[in-house]
Amino acid sequence: MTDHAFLEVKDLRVEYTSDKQIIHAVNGASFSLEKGETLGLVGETGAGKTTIAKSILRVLPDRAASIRSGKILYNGEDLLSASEERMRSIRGNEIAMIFQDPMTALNPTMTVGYQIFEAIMLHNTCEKAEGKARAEAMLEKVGIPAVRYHDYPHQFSGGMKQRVVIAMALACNPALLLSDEPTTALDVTIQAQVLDMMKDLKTEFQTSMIMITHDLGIVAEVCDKVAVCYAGEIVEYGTMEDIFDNPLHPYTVGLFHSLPDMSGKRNRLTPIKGMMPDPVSLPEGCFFAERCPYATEKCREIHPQLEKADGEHEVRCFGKENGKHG
Amino acid sequence: MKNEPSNKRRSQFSLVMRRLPKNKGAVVGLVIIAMLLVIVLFGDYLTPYDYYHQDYMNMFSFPSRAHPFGTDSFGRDIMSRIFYGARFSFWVSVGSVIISAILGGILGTVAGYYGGVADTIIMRFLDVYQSIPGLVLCLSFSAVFGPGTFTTMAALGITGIGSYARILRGSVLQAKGNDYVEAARAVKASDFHIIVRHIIPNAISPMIVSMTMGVGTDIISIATLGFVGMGIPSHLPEWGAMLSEGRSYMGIYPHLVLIPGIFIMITVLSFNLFGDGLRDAMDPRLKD
Amino acid sequence: MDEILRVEHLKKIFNTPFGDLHAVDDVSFSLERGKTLGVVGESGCGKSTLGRTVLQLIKPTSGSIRFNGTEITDCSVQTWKDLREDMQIIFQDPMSSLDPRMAVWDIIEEPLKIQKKLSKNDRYQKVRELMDTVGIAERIQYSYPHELDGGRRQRIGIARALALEPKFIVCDEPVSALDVSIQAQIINLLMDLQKEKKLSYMFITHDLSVVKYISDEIMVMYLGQIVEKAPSDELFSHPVHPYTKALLSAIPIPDAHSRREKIRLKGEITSPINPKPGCRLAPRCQYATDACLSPQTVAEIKPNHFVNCCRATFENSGLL
Amino acid sequence: MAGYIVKRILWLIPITLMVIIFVYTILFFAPGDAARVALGNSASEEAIAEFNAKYGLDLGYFPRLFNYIKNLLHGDMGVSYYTHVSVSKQIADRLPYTILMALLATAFGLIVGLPMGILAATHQSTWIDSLAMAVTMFFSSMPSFWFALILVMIFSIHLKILPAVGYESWRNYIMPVIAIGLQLSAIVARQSRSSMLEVIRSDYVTTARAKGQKESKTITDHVLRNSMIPVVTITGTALAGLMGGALLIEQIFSIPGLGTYLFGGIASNDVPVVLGCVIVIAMFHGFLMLLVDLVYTVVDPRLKSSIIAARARKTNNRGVNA
Repeated sequence: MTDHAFLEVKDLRVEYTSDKQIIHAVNGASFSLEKGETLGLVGETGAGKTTIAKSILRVLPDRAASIRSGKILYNGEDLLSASEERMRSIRGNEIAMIFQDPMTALNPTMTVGYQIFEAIMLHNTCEKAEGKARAEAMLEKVGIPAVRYHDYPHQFSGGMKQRVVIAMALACNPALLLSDEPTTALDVTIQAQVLDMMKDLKTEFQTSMIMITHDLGIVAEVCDKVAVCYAGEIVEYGTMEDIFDNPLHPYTVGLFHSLPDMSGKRNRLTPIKGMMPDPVSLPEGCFFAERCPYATEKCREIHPQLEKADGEHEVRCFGKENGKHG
Repeated sequence: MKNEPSNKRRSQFSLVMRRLPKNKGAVVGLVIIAMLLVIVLFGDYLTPYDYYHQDYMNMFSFPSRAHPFGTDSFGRDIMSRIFYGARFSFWVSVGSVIISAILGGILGTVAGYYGGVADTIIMRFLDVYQSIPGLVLCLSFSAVFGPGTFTTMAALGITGIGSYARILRGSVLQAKGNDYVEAARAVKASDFHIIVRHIIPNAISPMIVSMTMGVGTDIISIATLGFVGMGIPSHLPEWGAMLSEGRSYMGIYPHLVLIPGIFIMITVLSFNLFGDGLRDAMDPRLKD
Repeated sequence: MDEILRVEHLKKIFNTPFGDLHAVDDVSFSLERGKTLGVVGESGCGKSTLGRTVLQLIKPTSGSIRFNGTEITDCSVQTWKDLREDMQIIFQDPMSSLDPRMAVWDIIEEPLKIQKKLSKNDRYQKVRELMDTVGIAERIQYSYPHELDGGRRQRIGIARALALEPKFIVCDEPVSALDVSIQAQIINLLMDLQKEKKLSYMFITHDLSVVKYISDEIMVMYLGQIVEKAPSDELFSHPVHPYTKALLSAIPIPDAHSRREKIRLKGEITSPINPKPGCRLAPRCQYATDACLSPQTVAEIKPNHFVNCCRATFENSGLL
Repeated sequence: MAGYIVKRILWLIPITLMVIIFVYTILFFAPGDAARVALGNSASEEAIAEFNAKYGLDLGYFPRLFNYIKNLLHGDMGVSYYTHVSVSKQIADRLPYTILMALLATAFGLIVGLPMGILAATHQSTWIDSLAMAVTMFFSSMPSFWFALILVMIFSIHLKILPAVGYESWRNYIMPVIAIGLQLSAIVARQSRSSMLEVIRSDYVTTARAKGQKESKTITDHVLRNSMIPVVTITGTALAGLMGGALLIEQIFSIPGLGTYLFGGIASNDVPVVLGCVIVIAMFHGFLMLLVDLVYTVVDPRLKSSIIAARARKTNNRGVNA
């Protein structure tokens, strides 16, 4: 192992301002990723997953969002202090992103081929003909015949569009791929096709990946590491086996209990009570204390830190030292 | 983000009213409209002269203490005439917009809600109607109805139904596609109930905005008619007619043209500003 | 057997500029009182249209729907009005299904106002009660839908559906738009209500894990047709139709050690416009043979287990 | 596509026919005796009867309409009751001025308005945006005929650098074009700003940034084209409106366009003149709306594919953007 991680996010804080209200979207998120790994960033709507990914690429909306503090170290280089020009050479080239909704992620007035071609030409100095040939090759790679280069996005189905988006993201063979719920908008059978393809391509291109999802099933299928996101921070981090076999944080445990069991009998679901705290006014103590069945006075007063449980497994909960669960 | 849930009943109107003051343009617009309304309602008491009083000793006088806006070629006090003209422009434009909006609104709602044959007929009719120049319609209707304030209002109103019908049809179609309409049908609500309780409240915002701005447009139309000597009876002062009269002397007495024009512009501006602010305040995507 | 709903040979064909869209094509099923029928399928399979056609929110092209023994496709307006109260719907998108210009209280009260059976006071009591039942706090009664989160919105939608005390509710993807933890709350609520009020559900969803949990019987739809129908446990333990199998193996299982055989379909859903006779899955099915190109018949391979696939009979007899 | 265009053009025939019937009907029932206006109040009963017989005014509603349409099919729009000049010749003489002015004003509106809108959108919430919005709000509220008078006052009367009236030289068109065009530019600027802001928020623009595209290229390649549909709509509508002649501007600058001719016709109940103008204007309106729809399909390939269902869509679009 080298002295620095491939990607390290340290104490990232992002705020949105809307109508004089400050929305605390990301509150000190930290995690790291080794080369070749896939990290699952799991959490519910509003947990700050997408904001974290957009912060890495620095494509947050200029006016509304601001990165308050933190470091994003990519091969040791802090992306948050890099020049805009340096960022442009990284975006799409070294780090690429796949957005959630393929219906809106493609420019409706440009041929799909050109949109891939554009990505290639931005980061390579090659002849146009070669760029086009490479774009066509990318299309074939994701299972779309190259003859459809000149078709427009609306001529494709949702699954095909997402394939185009993936082709575009992988066009410059990025070292890191940020996938923001890439299959949420797709039907299950299509989702299965796309996930299979992504796994194959990831192996072929040796890409590291951050997979943002709310679906624990997808995490089990594609991820090596998992970071559970809640109210803008990481509450639990570990290998996939750590999280699935030995979840420590009450929120992670609650998530598993909320899922209908596919194999066993029909037991009554045990949902997590209540809702995520309002990101405008976060509580002082643990963000999950309100909904936590084990919460104590301490949990409501002091904000817990992410601490090592065993091996790589980390958890942000006093419960571990209290010995109440886990 | 999320508002602290309120235990008090708040109407949609109050929500708009709470947002509106945050928009500077809308506030400016509203203040001007309020001042205009004062002129419209109490104009007679605000000037010492009658609009028809001719003072041959004081023809073409520039703005002065006695005549703040000066006098015209007959020595009539321009301020009095402007104030009188405001009354005409204001009521006729507001009235015509209401007529357009009601007639156009009914057409648009029927076309959008019922669709099918009704929609086809109404839209084909509008295709025909809107390819006829507004001036032709308006002047012909004026001719049919005969001269007068109310007939001018009606002529302008009938001329303007096309755009309102199209606007409301569009937003009715949008509202109709929502599941809450299905839900209302599932509890056996009548079409009338659905239109009145669900469709109209959700489709009306763009219409209200364009009605507000439509008042401005109609004020310009009235001035255009006045300029060519139509609309209001010629002995009464009207802003467009005043412009037209003043035009011959504008090289020497520019105030004859400047003052009516400025009034037209400020009035139109105020309605546009207010409408623009309303559009933002009524945008359902914005949370307060 | 106490049957609340029986649908026979139901068809809904939409005329589009591109041809006839067979949204629901010859669908037959029945539902017992107090039970839940799950309807599963991917987008475009006609499951939502089926739900709305059963409620007569969309007029069927042909076929029969008997509700509580009464034929409702051609009954008089008055009988229909009486029956309509017994059939309600809960929608997928709690944002689009709640009128953004109405406060929570008004949304729940509306059905009662239209029904005109209760006095103002009784109505007040009833709305209170409904809010209690679905767990909406009194302090949000005058909030507007956009001020609330998805879970609460869906509770309001449920309260509205319950207002007229229906016997049968079509749940059109009621939890798909919700986060898992909220989803579980709503599912529990729906199941409690069913027990308490003896409700029958037609539960439409694309999410197999949810449907397994909530349904007594499951019906799998593909391009307007039922491809397989069986009791819940039977369907999950012995799926027969290739589409059902593919659907089941496509669900990502949240288990670190799950290893399954994967059955993948080729390509994407074909068009339901002017479909050819024969199995509609054939172009995507890895087992497709010439036999699949001729019209298929539904076979009952086990009691209550119906399959619409020419292979099914072979497979079941152990030939495959 | 060609079939679609032919169909749309053929549609113009029934539309124009309906327009004729509609306008004819209103004029028929409008009070006003053409003969009295033409011959004066002192005219004898015989003279009036002769006048009415000459122009077929003594016939009923249907025969007159039928005659008019029959003549029209032979390419004859009739003659004015008063000047006795052929309507089609008058229109042919005047049309070039109207078209010239309309095109120049529209061009001016786009050339000034588009950059202003783009600048405002790309500098959202800065002083540039506020200034542009204030200026455009101001101009869009200004009646163009009043602005024309102000221009005349400044440039013709005081500075004496531009001719106040006339239509021979290009210098005659500077003030009319600015007077009309400035208001249009304000509308174009506001519309393009708001639709660009909508597009800038969309996912595919973020995608373009995430590809490493430069901000300026993102705007030109991804934002502009996608935000142009509403701008095309209002430009087309405005141009169609101007084809009817800008009455007051023509009056102020003494330009012999369609507007003054039409107005004269209405004012004196000169039916052939009014119908002639209305037909020409309705045809232009129809062609321009077709052109707008064709431009849509160039701007947005989605619309081209759905051209079969174009009718419903077209009316939707217009309804929303009107």
